[in-house]
Amino acid sequence: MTPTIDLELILYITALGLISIGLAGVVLSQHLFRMVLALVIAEAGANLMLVLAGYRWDAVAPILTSLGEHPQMVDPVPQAMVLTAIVIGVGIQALAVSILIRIRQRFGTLDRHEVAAHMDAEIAQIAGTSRDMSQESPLGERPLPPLPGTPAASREGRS
Amino acid sequence: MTEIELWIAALLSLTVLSAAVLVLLVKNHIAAVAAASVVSLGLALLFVLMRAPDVAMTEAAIGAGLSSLILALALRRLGLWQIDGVKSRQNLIKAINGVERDA
Amino acid sequence: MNSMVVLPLVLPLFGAFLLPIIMRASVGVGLWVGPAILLYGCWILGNQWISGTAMPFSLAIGGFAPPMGINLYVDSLALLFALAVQLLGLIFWPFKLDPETARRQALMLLLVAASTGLALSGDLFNLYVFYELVAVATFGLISASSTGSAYAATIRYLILSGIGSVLTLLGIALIYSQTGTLNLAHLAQLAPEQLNNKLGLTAFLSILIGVGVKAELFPVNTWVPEVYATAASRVSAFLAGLVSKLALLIILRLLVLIFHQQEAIQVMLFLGILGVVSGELAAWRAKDMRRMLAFSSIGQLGMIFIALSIPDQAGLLAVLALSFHHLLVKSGLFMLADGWGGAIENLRGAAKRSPLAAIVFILFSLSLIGMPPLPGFWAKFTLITELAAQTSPLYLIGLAVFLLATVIEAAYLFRLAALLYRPVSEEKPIDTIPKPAGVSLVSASLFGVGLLAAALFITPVGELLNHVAGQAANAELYIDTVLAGTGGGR
Amino acid sequence: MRNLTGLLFAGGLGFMLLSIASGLDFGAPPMLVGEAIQSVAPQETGATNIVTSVVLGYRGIDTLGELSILFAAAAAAGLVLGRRHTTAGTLTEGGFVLRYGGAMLFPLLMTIGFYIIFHGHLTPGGGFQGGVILAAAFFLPLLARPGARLHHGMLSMIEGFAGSSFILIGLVALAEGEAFLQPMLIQDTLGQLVSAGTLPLLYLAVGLKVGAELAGLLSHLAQTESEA
Repeated sequence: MTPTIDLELILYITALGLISIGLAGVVLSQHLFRMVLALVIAEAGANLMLVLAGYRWDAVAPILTSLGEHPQMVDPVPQAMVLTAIVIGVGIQALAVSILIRIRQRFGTLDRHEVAAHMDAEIAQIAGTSRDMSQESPLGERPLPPLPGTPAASREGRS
Repeated sequence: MTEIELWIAALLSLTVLSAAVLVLLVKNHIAAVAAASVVSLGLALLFVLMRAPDVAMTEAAIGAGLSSLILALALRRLGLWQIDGVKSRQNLIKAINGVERDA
Repeated sequence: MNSMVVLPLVLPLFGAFLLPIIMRASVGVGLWVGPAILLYGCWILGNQWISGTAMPFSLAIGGFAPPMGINLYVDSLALLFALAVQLLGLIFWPFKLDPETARRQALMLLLVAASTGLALSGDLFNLYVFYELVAVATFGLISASSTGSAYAATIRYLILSGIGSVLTLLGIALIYSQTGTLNLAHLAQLAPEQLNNKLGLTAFLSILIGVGVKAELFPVNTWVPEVYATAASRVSAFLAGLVSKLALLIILRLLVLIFHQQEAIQVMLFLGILGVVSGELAAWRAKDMRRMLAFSSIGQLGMIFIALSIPDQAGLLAVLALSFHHLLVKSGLFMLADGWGGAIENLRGAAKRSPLAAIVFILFSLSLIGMPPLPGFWAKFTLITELAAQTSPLYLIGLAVFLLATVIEAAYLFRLAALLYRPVSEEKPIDTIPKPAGVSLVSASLFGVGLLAAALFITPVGELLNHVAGQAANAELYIDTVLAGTGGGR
Repeated sequence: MRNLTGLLFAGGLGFMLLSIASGLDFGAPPMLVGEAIQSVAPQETGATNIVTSVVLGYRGIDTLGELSILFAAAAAAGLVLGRRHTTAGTLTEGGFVLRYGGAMLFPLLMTIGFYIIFHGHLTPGGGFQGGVILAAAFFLPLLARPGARLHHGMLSMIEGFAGSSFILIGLVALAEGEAFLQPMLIQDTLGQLVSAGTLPLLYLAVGLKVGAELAGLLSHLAQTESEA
């Protein structure tokens, strides 16, 4: 029982903790921006998990320092994969926030239920089906009237 | 792996986990973004301890740097860039509006 | 030339990177880049199919022998799917000319490349990368319709597939920490000893949920109706027709090669049954055509999941038959929905405005329900006989649900079909009745012709699919081909 | 209904994580592929940084896929955010320190970025990390002078040519009768700057593409019409 076994345990707990905090955050958040943040956290946890998959406590970093010598090294493959995963994550995150910006402009809110209601109403309107809920305000290109808490001046229509 | 590294790792893990909880709990969006970048930074340091210097560099540059920059820029565009004072003034406005509507 | 198979995967990427530059220089040239690349891809893959070189072969990328490097595994199934990707890419090519054409076409090329990669790749993490590329490209294409609801649908899809990708990564990390490899063939070799436990089951389930986001698996399919209702029809058609099948292909490979646990299969069967029930019931209640098709697609994929829970050759045959049938029919129906997308009531008398579209719709409906001469009957019959042969009670529930679903399908499809031929009320001018656009109608008819051709040549098609299924079900063949066969191409 | 599925999901997740935690065995992982790669990577690719040889050699197509994802994300974000930009006047110009500091930092950041890219096969770092620094170098002037416009045409040129040259390098190997993306021109000078054949070229392509894409993305985000 070396102390390093405890280290792995700590790291596993951190990784699984980040994943569960992140996923719970995604499921439970009411605000879309917060959901994106939670996703970032969960992804970071998954990355840590992946690095852990190749971690050995008695090894050195996978970089040759002197020629001809082969010390025990940490597994390089998961590290390469995590590099890939991190970059993928940031790409998706950038796309997500750009979409959020547009949603905010169109619907004037980022609350998940309100956005879902606006979305349903707009789909129903485009399709021409009868709507279940009565959305008083005109939808589509024009933004909805401001909800409490969002300053009215903060929204301009589509320019 | 020495004893001291173990303690550092434990401390970092604790920081990372509590920052992650903060991301979800804290009201202010700027603080949430800051907490998210703390998570990334802590992870980058953990990656150094785990003998993954490449990953650590990437996580620090992309996770802590670039990603926070993107989120911060997005906060501005989303109109969520509110320092506490401003926010409370808006809460006041909201409250007044609410009162007017009730009346 | 076996090594040419990498080109249909790489050239679309190449084209996508250069397309914005070419478009800036000359729009006339740029418009032809994408179709030319896709045609060339069809030609290469078609040649490969016809020349009939020893079919399952593995192609080491970078010349590194498979367990170390990444390999492409090309068997009849993979080739069939890769060919379908290129063809559908051509059929659904976004020709529309506006300032964003370059971006849209580049995204389409990326989608095609990634889908080809999903069909061919033989490495777990590489599959994940292509899966994410498919996801990002589709996000772009969906939100290209630039309505508020399209953005909202995209963000819902994005968040769900973000959850999916976290779970997939988690599964990959678990598998890697247990076996130390990611190559599917190598994993298949090691799996009986190292993944046949609870951890392996967890890894499979998390990958199943992760990949299930695109395969419209039951709990993670809440994005489907909104996305299909808001995206452009050809995007919906590509997603419902092809991308969902490619996600299924990943699960199929995992089941055949690596995970043989009974629990894994039962969970999948259970989720499939739930998917069928929820999808078909929702489709029955849907009030507009796009959402009806979306829910019906969830139901159909649930049926394929039920079939997938019998992972031997006969089960795979049912999977393939249902998949390719659904590919033809749903793509065609979504193309029809291009003009008929609105509320169902508005379609009263639409047969008068566009008789061809109505006939094509009825053809698709009949096949979807499983009318005897059409391929749909054969596909469903294969599954029913397979399910009836199983002994476990859950399979019998599956069978019952399957039959019930067919009845519901018939109900909502015929309701719509009858509406198409209902006489129009006098005061309503005939011009106001919606009508599919010319191009969409042509491509829908194309799928209809394909369906009829399959009905005419049902025996050779059946034999072909049986052969393909036999190859796909053979795990030893896969292992031998990848790990011994080519020796890495060095 | 949706809350119910959410709860179901959370429950399933908790169960899964519990079963992971109970099933994990702590110890040395079986590095089948990792060890095999470690023993031959320096000879096969000529890189002392084994992570680099995995990223560009053994798993080169992953990296290509990743570049494509970044490209797709940038293109999609461009599609979403459109071409509309704020006019120069709406944002305040940065202060003295920001403006002149930015100007002074630019060459410094460029040098560091390229240094990291070119030493990716020897030391930690490489195309991604260097690319981010290049993006920062280009983005900094934008922070200092919000009115300044990044040259998008130029960026997309760099982006396109860098990405396609990554593929071209791979295709050259294919044309030579080798496999796609096979490392070539490996010198027998392990540990030197010029040792890893085409690997540094690939990393240069990666770095330029990542840098151009991220700079484009950032400027798109910074310059779409402001909300507040």
